Order: sequence, then structure tokens, then C-alpha cells
Amino acid sequence: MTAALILIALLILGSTAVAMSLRNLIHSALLLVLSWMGIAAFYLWAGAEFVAFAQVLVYAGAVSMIVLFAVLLTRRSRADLSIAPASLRRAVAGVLAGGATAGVLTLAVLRTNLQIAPSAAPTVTVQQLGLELIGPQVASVLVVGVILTVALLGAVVLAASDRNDGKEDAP
Amino acid sequence: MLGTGIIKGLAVTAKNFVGSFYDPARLVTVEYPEKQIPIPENYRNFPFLVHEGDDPIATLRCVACKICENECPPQCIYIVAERDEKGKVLKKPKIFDIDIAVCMSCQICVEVCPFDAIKMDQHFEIAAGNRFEGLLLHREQLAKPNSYYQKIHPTEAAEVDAMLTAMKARQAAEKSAKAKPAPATQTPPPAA
Amino acid sequence: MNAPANTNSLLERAPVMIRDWIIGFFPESLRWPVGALLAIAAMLAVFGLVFAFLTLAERKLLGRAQNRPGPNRSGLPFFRGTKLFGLTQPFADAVKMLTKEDIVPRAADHLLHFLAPVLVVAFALMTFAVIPYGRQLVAVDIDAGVLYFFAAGAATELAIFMAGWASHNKYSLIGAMRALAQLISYELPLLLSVVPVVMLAGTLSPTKIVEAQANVPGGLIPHWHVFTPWGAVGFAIFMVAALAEANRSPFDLPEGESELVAGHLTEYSGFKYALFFMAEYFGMIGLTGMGATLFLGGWQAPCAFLEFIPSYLWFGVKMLSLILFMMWIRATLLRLRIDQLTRLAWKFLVPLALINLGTAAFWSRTDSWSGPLQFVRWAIALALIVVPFVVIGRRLTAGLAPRTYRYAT
Amino acid sequence: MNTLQLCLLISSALFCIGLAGALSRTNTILVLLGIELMLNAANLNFIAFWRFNPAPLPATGVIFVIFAIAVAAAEAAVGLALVIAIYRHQQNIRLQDATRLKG
Repeated sequence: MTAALILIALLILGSTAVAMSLRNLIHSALLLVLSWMGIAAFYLWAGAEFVAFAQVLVYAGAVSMIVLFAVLLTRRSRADLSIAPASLRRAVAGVLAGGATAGVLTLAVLRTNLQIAPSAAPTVTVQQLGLELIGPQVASVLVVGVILTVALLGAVVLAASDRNDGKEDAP
Repeated sequence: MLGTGIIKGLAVTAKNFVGSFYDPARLVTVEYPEKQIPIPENYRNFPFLVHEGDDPIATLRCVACKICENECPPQCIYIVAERDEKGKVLKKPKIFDIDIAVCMSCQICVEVCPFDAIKMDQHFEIAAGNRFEGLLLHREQLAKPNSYYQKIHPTEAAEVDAMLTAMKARQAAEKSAKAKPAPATQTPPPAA
Repeated sequence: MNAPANTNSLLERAPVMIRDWIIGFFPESLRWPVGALLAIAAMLAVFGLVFAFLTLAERKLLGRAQNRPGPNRSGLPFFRGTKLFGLTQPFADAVKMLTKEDIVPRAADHLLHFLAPVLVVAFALMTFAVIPYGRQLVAVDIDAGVLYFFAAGAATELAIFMAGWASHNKYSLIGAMRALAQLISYELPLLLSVVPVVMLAGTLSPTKIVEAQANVPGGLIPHWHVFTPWGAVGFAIFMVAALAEANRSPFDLPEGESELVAGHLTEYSGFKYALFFMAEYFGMIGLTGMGATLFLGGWQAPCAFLEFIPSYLWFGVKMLSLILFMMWIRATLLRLRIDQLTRLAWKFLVPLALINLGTAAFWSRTDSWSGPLQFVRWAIALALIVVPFVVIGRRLTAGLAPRTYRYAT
Repeated sequence: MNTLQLCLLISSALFCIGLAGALSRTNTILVLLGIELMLNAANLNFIAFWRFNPAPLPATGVIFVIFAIAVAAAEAAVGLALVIAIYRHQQNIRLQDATRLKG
């Protein structure tokens, strides 16, 4: 049980760390997909299979596609992808900030006396989830729907070019 | 309405699919090694040598005049004339090679031949395992009877034969006319 | 399971009995992994063979649709002259593919170039796990099976992108970009067309969705989702989107051999190419299998008295006829242009699928209507489908008169 | 240290990798991805607490994560649209160059 968790953790953290330090953007993006799949594996390990599949569908299926698309659209040549490393000061500052946060968080986690349930994972069926979503959480569902619609429209408005390339032929 | 075109198209392909089982005439392809499309008469690919009688090498029309060798644009013909014991050139080829890997089927050799000895063949199944020896044809492989020529190019062969017999008749007439005033001392006219 | 006698015949139970017999030889602790391995092996064997003969069927069908006989010459190795209608063609192809040289471009991204074909087959195979092939034949019966299926299917496009990127070839890269655009556009209608089924069946588990389409005892009319107004529309949208997801003609833009050489496959040869080919067919098998499960009643027989035929045969018949339909479409339709492709998805399929969601909601609210009200229910539902179809379709084709040809007749 | 603490350590490590990446990289896309990773780390926490809660609530953590994933997807879409707009404007996506508010 814990061994599987440690394996998953190594997968997530290793692929993420390498992805964040690679110079080739495409490799970074593909490694991040691997780490998102690792996170989905963690959800499976914890018994939340619906969330795991949603994670794969949304991250590996949609977000990664948009990221790759953005990477390919925002370059002028293949060499453009090997982005120059940031200045040393910036890199050191970033790693220091991350390390400091990690230290604070680790201390906080280790010092807190967290009680855990010895029992097995709570099971949640899809039906329960659906009832929960349309019952107590219906307001949040509506808000998320509005957010998604606004995000879609906003993305279209932002990314659409100003000039009109004339009428295209319809199918 | 949207989609009607797709349904029409599906109907067309379905009709062709079913029809190809019931109506063999629909099939546009020929199953090649078993069946062959008849070759058009004027089809040509590579040259061959015409011979008259039963012995292919002895009765070649070719006299090794090397006109075709000189005229051939890609230089694919190689001719060595036969010599007798004294070294005198005989009027037949000892070596007559055509490299059909080089030949470009231009038919110039046929056009320039004064003796109608080289003609274009229609045999196209000439694949060989070796592109140097396999595609270099010698006179034994090149020699084909006149009857074969008549078979593959009937119209053209009829003209050639008519011309040759007319020439022979004229020569015979000239010979007999000359024989009366003076005995034949000259060399005989080149064998046709 | 206390099913009626005719649904419990020997043939029906044969696969499960064989599995139980084999894992009976193993100790108790090993039974679960051995059973899983058996399921994987059986699936690989069956679908490998199905793939092999589908390639032949496709070539035959395309040939016949174009008035050619199709491949009919390959015989047996040591019997010259045998022909067998070309039935051994797939094996000859396999031998040829395996013995070909594997060429990797020098500038290629070697790791990704190697990983892409492996991943594309792996993801395509993962989708097979949740499809119920028969009454008790499902490899993994998970609660969110439909979601799992689409999650695994979405990942295949990532592998296609990897192939296109790693080849270091402009055609491959254009193919990869097209694959991405296509996936983003068609994932939405595909999922939206499935939502009504999930809504009305009230579950995300494929086995339960099949059970929801069970025959009424003694009934003659199949109780499948496709025979409801919303189901018919959902099925049509699902099939169009499935064609796009499987990169099949008329949506085979990522390959587009007339403009892109072979798209993402340009730099692949030999066994890796065969893997891509296999993945395409596996993707098709998976999507049609899911389509049959969601809309055509899965392994259910059309009427109750036909249930003596084993359920997995019914499933196979439905899946194969859907695949043959896809091939029929390939024989008929031309490839779309990329702007036409995205326009069709965003301006036609997505609005239609959203309206279909409303139709499904109406259908489920009026479940209690009976007698003459049944006709009213059908009329309203059909109107909810036909009117948007005509209106949106007219918008889509506006300004496009039937094409006139100046030089061709 | 119990399993819950291990999960929390994993998620805080993930959060810090995301933070360090977002701070130290100059490519806009990578900065966005770093922020995504931080969101994911938060999701790991939700699931971990839901899994090991001594007084289990049926679906709270899962619901939280579902909403977080939806919002993260929206964020990614808008963010990458912004990246494309920036690229169109200044022909690169270096973060330091995007300093003007008016363009």
C-alpha cells in the first residue's frame, strides 16, 4: 500500500522536476502529461476513480492538447523551442522560494498531529456523486458552468485574430 | 437538405459494390498473368532481329553493316562482323548485342536499317534476376522468324514483305536482262 | 444470475467456463492475476485476428465499391496455385511488415519516435478493458467505465502528436497539428452525444447501460437507445465523431496522403508502421464497440426469442456491421478540408448535441405518458430534432448552391 | 509519520516544484504549467484528506476536486489564449518582455 504510494510519488515528483528544468518545451509538456497521469494514479490509489478518469480526460486529453498547440503556435522555428535558461539570479531566487516554502510546509505537516481513520477507503459511487452535484451543490455546478462558458468565450475573443481573412467556403 | 448528398453517395457505392459481384463486365481490372489485354498492333518496346528460314543464326537478314550501331542514340547496340579464315569480312554478324537496360525504344535502328533486318518487338515480360547479363540480349535471343514479325505487326510486315518480293523480282529481272548482253562478272547484289 | 433457461446455454457460458477451468489449476492467491492475464491474452488473440481480417475486408470492400476484385491472389506457402480468395493476405502482409527495415531519421527525437507507436497501441488496447462483450464477458467492470473509455481514447491523440513531432519532418508536424485540432474539435460532440445515454440510464457503467436496454420478456421490438428520438440523433453524432476520433475517412486529415505524404506516419516503416496501422483498427474496434454498447443494446439480442444465440455473437455482429459501415463511408466520401472539419464540429454537431440533451430530458420527464399521449410525446421529440437539424443545416450550407461544373459533365 | 502525512508531503513537494518552476522560468507557457501543478497539488490534498478523514463524509473531497479540475481547465484555456495573444503582439513569449499594459 505505502510502497505503491511511494512509487507513484516518485513518478509524479520525478517527472515534474525534470519537466520544469528541461529546455525543450515539447519534452516538458509531454513529461507533465506523465506527471498528470501519475496524479491520476494517486487518485486511483486513494479510491477516487471518477476523479482519476476525469483527471486523465481533462489533463491528458484536453489541457495537454491546448498546451502543445500553444507551444507549436508560438514559435518561429524548431530551434525556438530550446528556450534560453533564465538568468542565474532568477533561477536561484525561484529555487530558494520553492525550497523555503517546502521547508515550511514539511515542518507544518510533520509537527501537526493528524489523526487518520484506520478503516478502508470511503467508497463513492458515480450515482452518489451525481446526486450530490445536483442536490446540495447545484449552485456551485451552475457557477462552474458560467465560469466555463465565460472562459470559452474569453479564450475565443483573446485568441481570435482581428483581421478577417474573407469568407471561407463552408462544407 | 443537409445529408441527402451523403445518402446518394452511399447508394452509388452500394450499387457498385453489389453490381461488381453480379456483373463481371463492371470489373475494370484484368487478372494479368491469366488474362491479358490484347496488345495494340503499333505497340513496341525493344528491337529484335528478323531471320528467314529454319536456322535462326544462318538466315539472319542482318549483314552487319553497323548503320544501326552508329545511329543508336544511347549506344546500346554492339556489332562485330563475321570474318572467314582469310580475314575477309562476311556479310553477317558474329556478335550482335543489344543492352535493353540502355535501349530507349526510339525505333531509330529500325528506321535506318536498309535491309529490314531489325524490327521492334512486343514481348514485355523481360524481367531478369541480373540487370547486367540478364538484360544484355545476344543474337541467339534476338533472332526471331519472319512469321513472328508477321504475327505481331501484320500490316507493317505485309508492306515490308511486298517491298522485299518486289525488289527481289526487280533484281531477278535486272539479272536476267544483264545476263543476256554480258555474262555475270560483277559481284551479285547484296543478299536481301 | 437467475436468467431464463435459453440465456444460460452451454455456448453462452463457454468462455467463462474455460476461464474458470484454467485458473482452477492455480493456487488461490494466483487466481486473480492469472484470470486477468487470460482476459488480456484472449482479447489480444481475438482482436488481433479481427484486425488482420478487417484489413483484408476493408481492401476487398473498397475494391468492390470501385469495381475491382481486391486482393485475391495470396495462397499458401508450399502450395503454388492455391488462391483461397486472398484469405491469407493478412499473414503475407504481416511477414512483409516484420521483415522490412526499420528506418529512423537521423534528426529524429529517438526516444519519442520509438515511444509513439508503442503508446498508441497501448492506449487503444486500454479502451478494450471496459467494453462488455457478452453477458458476463467484461474484463474490468468499473463504475465509471464510460469515463475511463473516453479518457484512454483521448490519450491516443497524444501519441499521434508524439509521432508527428518526433519525426522531424514538416509533413509529420502538420499531420500532428491537424490531429490535435481534430481531437479538440470532436472530443466535445463525442462526449455530448454520450451524455443523454448516461442521463437516461442513470449510470456510467457500460454493463448497467447494456442492462438498461434489455428486452421486455417476449417483446418483439428491441428496446435499444437508438430506437428513441434522442438515441437516434445521439448515435448519428457519435458515429460522425467516432470517425473523426479514429482518424478515418472522411476525417483522415492527419494522414491526408494526397497532401501530406502520410502525415504523422511519413517517417515510420516496418514494424512501427504496422503498430500504427493496428492502433487505427483497434481504435475503430473500440469506438464501434462502445457505440454498440451505448446505443445498439450491446450484447442484447434484438428480440427475446433470439436470445438462444450467444450474447457475444450478437455483440460481434453489431460491432462488425458498424465497422463495415465505416468502411462503406470511406468508400464514398471525400476528405474534408481542415476549416470544413472544425466548422462541422463547432457549428453543427455541438449545437445539435446540446439540443439533443434537451430532447433527452424531455423524453425522460414524459416517461409516464401512455396511450394517445405516446404519439404526442413522439411528435414533440421528433420536432425537437428535425427543426434544429433543418435550421442549423441550412445555416451550415447557406450560400452553397449545388456546384455547377463548367467543363465536366 | 502516517500515510496521510506522507501524502501531504508529496503534495507539498509538488506544490513547491510548481512554485519554483513558475518563479524561475521565463517562458509564459511553462509559468502557466507551474501554476497548474500548484492547483494539482491542492487537489492531492483534498483527496488525501477525504481518504483518511476519521469521520468520513461521503463525497466532499471528490466534489471539491471535480470543481477544481473544471476551474483549472478554464484557467488553462484562458491562459493559453493569453499566451497566443502575447505572441501575436510581440512575436515571442518571454515573460520579461511583456511589460507594457498598453499595446
